[in-house]
Amino acid sequence: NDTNASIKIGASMPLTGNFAVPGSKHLEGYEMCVDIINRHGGWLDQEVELVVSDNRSDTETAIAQYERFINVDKVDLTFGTFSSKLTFPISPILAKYNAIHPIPSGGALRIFSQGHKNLFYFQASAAEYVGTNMVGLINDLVEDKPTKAAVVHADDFFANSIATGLLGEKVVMPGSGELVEDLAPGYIRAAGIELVYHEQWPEEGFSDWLVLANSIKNSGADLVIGLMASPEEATQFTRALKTVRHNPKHILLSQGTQKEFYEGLGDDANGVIIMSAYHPKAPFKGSLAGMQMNNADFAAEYHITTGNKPDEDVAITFALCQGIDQAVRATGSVDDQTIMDWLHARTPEDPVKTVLGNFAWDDRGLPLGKSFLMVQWQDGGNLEFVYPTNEFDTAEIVDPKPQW
Amino acid sequence: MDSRKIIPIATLLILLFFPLIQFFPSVFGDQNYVIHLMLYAFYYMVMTSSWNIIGGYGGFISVGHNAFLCIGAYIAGYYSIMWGVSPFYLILLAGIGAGIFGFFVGLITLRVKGPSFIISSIALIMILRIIFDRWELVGGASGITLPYNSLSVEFSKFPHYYGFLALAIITIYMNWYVRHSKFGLALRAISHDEIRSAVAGINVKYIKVTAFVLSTFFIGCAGAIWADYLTYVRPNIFLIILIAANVVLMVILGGMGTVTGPIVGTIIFIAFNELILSYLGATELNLLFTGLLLVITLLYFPNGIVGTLKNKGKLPRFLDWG
Amino acid sequence: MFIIQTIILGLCLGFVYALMATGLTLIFGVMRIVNLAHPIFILVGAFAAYYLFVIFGMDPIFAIPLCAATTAILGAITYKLVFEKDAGSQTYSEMTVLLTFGTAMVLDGTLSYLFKNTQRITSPPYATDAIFIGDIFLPTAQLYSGLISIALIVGLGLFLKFSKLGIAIRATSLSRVNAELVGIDVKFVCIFSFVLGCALAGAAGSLVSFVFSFFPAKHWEWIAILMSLVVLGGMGSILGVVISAAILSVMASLVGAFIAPAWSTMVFFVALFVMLLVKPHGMFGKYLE
Amino acid sequence: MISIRNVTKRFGGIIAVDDSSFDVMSSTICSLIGPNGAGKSTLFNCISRVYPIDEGEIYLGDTRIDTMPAHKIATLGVGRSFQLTRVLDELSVTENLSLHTAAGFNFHLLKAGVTRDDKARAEQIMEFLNITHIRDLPMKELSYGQKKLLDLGSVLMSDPSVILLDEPAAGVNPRLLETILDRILVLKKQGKTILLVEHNMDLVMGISDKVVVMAAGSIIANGTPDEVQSDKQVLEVYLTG
Amino acid sequence: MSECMLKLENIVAGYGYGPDIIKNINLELNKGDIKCIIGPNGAGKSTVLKAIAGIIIPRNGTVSFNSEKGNLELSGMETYEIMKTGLCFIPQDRSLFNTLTVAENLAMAGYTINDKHDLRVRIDEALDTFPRLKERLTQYAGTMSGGEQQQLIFARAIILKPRVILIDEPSLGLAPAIVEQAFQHIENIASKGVSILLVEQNARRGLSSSNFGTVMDLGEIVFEKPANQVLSDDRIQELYLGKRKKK
Ligand SMILES: Nc1ncnc2c1ncn2[C@@H]1O[C@H](COP(=O)(O)OP(=O)(O)OP(=O)(O)O)[C@@H](O)[C@H]1O
Ligand SMILES: Nc1ncnc2c1ncn2[C@@H]1O[C@H](COP(=O)(O)OP(=O)(O)OP(=O)(O)O)[C@@H](O)[C@H]1O
Ligand SMILES: [Mg+2]
Ligand SMILES: [Mg+2]
Repeated sequence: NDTNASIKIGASMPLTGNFAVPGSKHLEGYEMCVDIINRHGGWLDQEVELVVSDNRSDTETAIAQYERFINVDKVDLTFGTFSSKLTFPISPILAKYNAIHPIPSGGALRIFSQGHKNLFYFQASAAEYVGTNMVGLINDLVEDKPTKAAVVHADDFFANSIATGLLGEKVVMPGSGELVEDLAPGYIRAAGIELVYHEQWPEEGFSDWLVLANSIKNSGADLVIGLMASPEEATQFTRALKTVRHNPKHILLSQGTQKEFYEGLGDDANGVIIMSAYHPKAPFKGSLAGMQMNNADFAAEYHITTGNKPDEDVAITFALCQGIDQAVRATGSVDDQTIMDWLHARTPEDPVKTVLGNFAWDDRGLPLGKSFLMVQWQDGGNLEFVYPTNEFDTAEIVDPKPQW
Repeated sequence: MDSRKIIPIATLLILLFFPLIQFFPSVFGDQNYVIHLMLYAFYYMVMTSSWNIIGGYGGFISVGHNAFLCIGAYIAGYYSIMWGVSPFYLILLAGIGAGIFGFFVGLITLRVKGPSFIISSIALIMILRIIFDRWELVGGASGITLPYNSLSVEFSKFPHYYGFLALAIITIYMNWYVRHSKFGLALRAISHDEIRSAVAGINVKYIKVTAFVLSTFFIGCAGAIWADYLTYVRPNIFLIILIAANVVLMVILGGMGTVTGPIVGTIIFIAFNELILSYLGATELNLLFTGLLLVITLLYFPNGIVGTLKNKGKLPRFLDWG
Repeated sequence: MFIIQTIILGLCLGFVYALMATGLTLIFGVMRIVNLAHPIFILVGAFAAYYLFVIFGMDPIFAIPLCAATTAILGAITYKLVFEKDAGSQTYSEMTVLLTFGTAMVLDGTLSYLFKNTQRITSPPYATDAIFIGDIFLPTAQLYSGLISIALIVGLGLFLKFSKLGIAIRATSLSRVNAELVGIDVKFVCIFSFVLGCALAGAAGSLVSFVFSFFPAKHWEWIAILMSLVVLGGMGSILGVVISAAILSVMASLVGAFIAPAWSTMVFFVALFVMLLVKPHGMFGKYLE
Repeated sequence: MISIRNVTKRFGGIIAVDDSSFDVMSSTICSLIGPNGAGKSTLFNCISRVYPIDEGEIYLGDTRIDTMPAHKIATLGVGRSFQLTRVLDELSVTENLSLHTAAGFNFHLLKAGVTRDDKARAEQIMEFLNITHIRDLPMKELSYGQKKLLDLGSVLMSDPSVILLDEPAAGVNPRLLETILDRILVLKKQGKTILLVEHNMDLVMGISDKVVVMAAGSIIANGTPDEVQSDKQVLEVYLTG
Repeated sequence: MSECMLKLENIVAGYGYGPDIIKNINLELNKGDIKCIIGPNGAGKSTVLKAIAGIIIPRNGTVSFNSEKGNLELSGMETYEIMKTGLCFIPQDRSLFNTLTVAENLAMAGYTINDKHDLRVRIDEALDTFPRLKERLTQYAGTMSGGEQQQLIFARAIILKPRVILIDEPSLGLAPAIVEQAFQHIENIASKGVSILLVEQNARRGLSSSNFGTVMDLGEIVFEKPANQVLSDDRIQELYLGKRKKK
């Protein structure tokens, strides 16, 4: 490479279509990170250029765009995209070209069971294992334990995977039926909670929220777990629960940390518990472009540029970019193989340090020893940490959720 | 020999040997993306040409033809995993499966014409979408994953390239054949007045359904190869309106009811898309421009490029295949 | 109890669907335009309602006239640019499907570009409220929007039936040439009814803004459902659309509650296919040889 | 040749054809006349199965045809023209004609296209009807009379053994009409059976072997032209006001 | 002596971008006149009427119409405007509102009449003229027999009471008795001072009700004479009327 040229990173993001909201935020994280890198001299004395394409939340387009990055734009590195749905199909392509595939969002176990060596997941753990935290919170913090659970979720790759874990189903490769993992008996049953209602809604075009909420009400569940693909679904779902006046002891959601959620619900959001990869107050330490970039620094920086608090969708990609930045600096190279080797060499003792905490990976590319954070909306739009309690300071949980 | 024969034959020869440049990366560089684009174009040519049979000649504008693409892909995907063979061996099976499905769909939807038919074709995609999303046997919403072929990266697209090329040639020939046969004449008659055609002795239902099956057969075949190319079969790859919309747009752009129209339309459309992509990047504006292209073509070239040039008598000879 | 509740929920939604589809069937009836861009006009209305709500705190229900005006103006421009040229040509119906498809893409692209694909929903106080009658509840958002929808549809029906312009609209829908021969200004009637249809879309949009969450690409999800309603009711028949919307929404709710939510939209499409089998021209479709 | 037996056809409350029976002998010209709305065209539509009939039977020779689909009947050699011309708008005049060739009755996928014989035949017919100059025009660009002529041409093209003509003279120039008349007589000589609906009395009375008079769906008279013309009832309902 | 109601000067017209179908048509229609245009199929007769009614726009030439509000230049006006000036066009292809009932069709015919009572009276008058329509008030126009439809169309001219009527083949598909009635009615209307321009293939019948006959061929007017002269002219007989069949 001649020295004047820039280092190119390819990222195909869902900026329109179904995943536009989180997709655009993911892009924000990448852009912010690359900006900071360039402000501080770029990589290897070259400017870093982020080549972005909108894949319209469409698989076929996403595949074509990564092909294009590698073959036409000749990018040096590739960044992953949003959602398991898009990540899964592009993973074999990147594997085939032996290009690094850091994954911001796409935690379905099946992605990591294909035997690819170029994957690095930048969130807590595979979706199937998320249920531990959810049920753990109930077990550890809640006084008056719920006995009947309703699990409802989007027919979405990621949400399905979480549900698989909660309900204790088998994870298999479709078509071949090859068993990836058997998750029986499932976290809910293991905790002695009865499953009274389980339902899926379609990935696109669902609008009968009231009917769904009414069915949950009808089932008498006092623990409602809702796993959704987007914050909007979380908003709709919670609004519907309120409309039908169903008052469970707790509502646990997989989406809803974003400000849109609060906007859509106002104080009705109070008491809703949400799993999140990120929280602005988590005291994680990290670096970027050779300088300190702790979570607090990131939050401050983000506040300066946008006037808002960062949410998880921005933080995840920012963290990912941080990780790669550290690898590039450590190896002095943008060669895929060199960077992958370096990342694989990380251990919990010598991790990559990001705004999402420390990362080291197993063979499959799943992070070692990380768990999701559980946060709760509390009075007046504050998103407070409540679980896990062993890592850093947490706020008191509101238990049970206030009545509507 | 006149240009009408020379140019297509020359083009065909070039296309046959083109991928071989991959053997000389030092001279030509890595042209994987160009090969990708070309096979992508062949893939769409298969769809546009077969769509043209029922849409262009028969006047049944289906914006749900990707349903058959999906069926073909699923058949190939499912059985290739079950039996452990490459989807390439299953092309015919996929085509036949799609054709049989097309037969039953055709029996129902071809009863109506015009807008009702168009809408029923959209509904078809929606129904399949819901069914496949819930069908655990074939992986539900997550779909089926196929293994990558074992060729090295430079040559890994060769099977798909030649597969689609062959399929495209066959469909284009089929298109030409229908255009010049009495079958095609009957089909065009039906598109105008079914009763009048029946009284002329045309078995209206038979012709309609046969044409429909014919067009779904080839699309099913294409689905099999495409499944292998993507290594991934999932409802929301195949069952989105935009694919069918692209097909329809390509045919209209080129000229409905002509033999070369679908080919010309496909090439122009894909080139146009690449152009936007390289100048504007892939953004929301992409959608806007595609829409604009569609509207402008319809308003100013309602007969498509080939059709309009032909009406004006300015169509180059090598494109004038009827 | 549960069944009754489910039926009520379905009905409320049904009338909103009915209003969403009314403009569509009107435009088809008069101009033979299958307006695939109709759902995106609804979205434009919803966006207008959203910003009026967020910026001026205007209640979406009171914003209806403004939203309707917005889409009406947009509709007029679209009509002038896109549809006027070929009105009355032979294959007009088929052509317009594609034209409106293109228009929908253009508008979708523009909306996505302007507003990004963030989902939005307006939250007036009644959005998450409900009126309880014993165990049965009527969700206020759905209730209000359902009632307003009915009122608007009835108003439209009366207008078409009794006003002179309404009659002219109906006549034009039957034959352009003849309408012209009896002295109707067909061009004006066409523009007027297109704009009227778009205004209805805008009105529906402001109701939708607090019933569903929306984003620019949302309209693709509506197209198929609304179109099925139009075909089922018999293309061009307003009464047909209302009845089929009501029945099918109730059935969809029941399916959602007793079978699975994932299957509920299937009701619309399966009903469409069944209708094609038994009565290809819809419930109230007139068909003459 | 054609035998209509107790045919009834209703449209909602209207009885368009009411329990009508009559026969047409082969190689004759039979005319069907009657006031507007008598049910003549409807009867045609029943024979060619544009509409299914409600009651009764229709035979072609010994074959019962009212249960067959329209295209089958056409294949058996029944050709017809339409009163309000139905033509295939976008197809050219030549294409419209070739569609009707006898070979065209087998639209097999693998059969070749339009043959040279077909073309020659089409050419002849266009010459006869004086429409060669518009050979390549799409149908929608023809004048009313030209469409009407082409409709007749299509019937001739398929060379049917039974010909149903619905008002062939309407809108046709009188001079051309004479040539058409001669042609119809030639067809009769060739052994074709012709059933004619026509309001032009000169024409009807001039060439028919038999005249059937319909009114309000029923047959009110049936006989030779002279018999019918002197029938009082016919005079009343049809010929004068 | 009598005033000129409609005057065509050098009218040239054609369809789309196609060739000129009618060339240099000059025609005058006086008050109370019935003028009958005859000619072979495809001569351009209907095209002349369409050009007057504004269905196609003349490429050249002027059409002036003596309306109630004085002399009007019609070429360039929209059809619906022309129809409001007191000119009525009845086309050849029987275009009716097929899916409206007979009653609704009649009401539509009087669309430009604003006085409800007046409209009622006129519709009744039309129904008396065509009693068949009275029986079928609730039937859809599209399902009526060819002749019935023709009557319905004809009723329109009665309702509108225009100053000039353009009729394309009024006798098309009518039973002999009705043909007689139709022409009688045309004569009646004309006797009240309405001018009628008529295209007719049933040339003998058409001419015998008219005072002028115009022969068109290949898009041009071949000649124009009082009707009885046209009828008795041997050359025209041979070229355009055919020899009369003996009963
Ligand atoms: N599709 C239909 N639906 C309802 N009624 C119909 C239909 N077709 C015909 N009719 C009615 O049936 C009767 C017979 O009509 P038909 O067309 O057979 O008359 P006809 O004898 O051919 O008259 P004409 O000489 O005027 O053509 C008429 O009263 C007509 O209104
Ligand atoms: N819509 C059209 N587009 C193009 N050409 C047309 C169109 N309508 C008619 N023509 C052409 O114009 C010529 C004259 O047509 P016109 O209808 O005026 O004939 P006409 O004298 O009324 O004949 P007829 O007695 O058969 O009704 C014909 O040769 C025809 O081909
Ligand atoms: Mg008739
Ligand atoms: Mg004419």
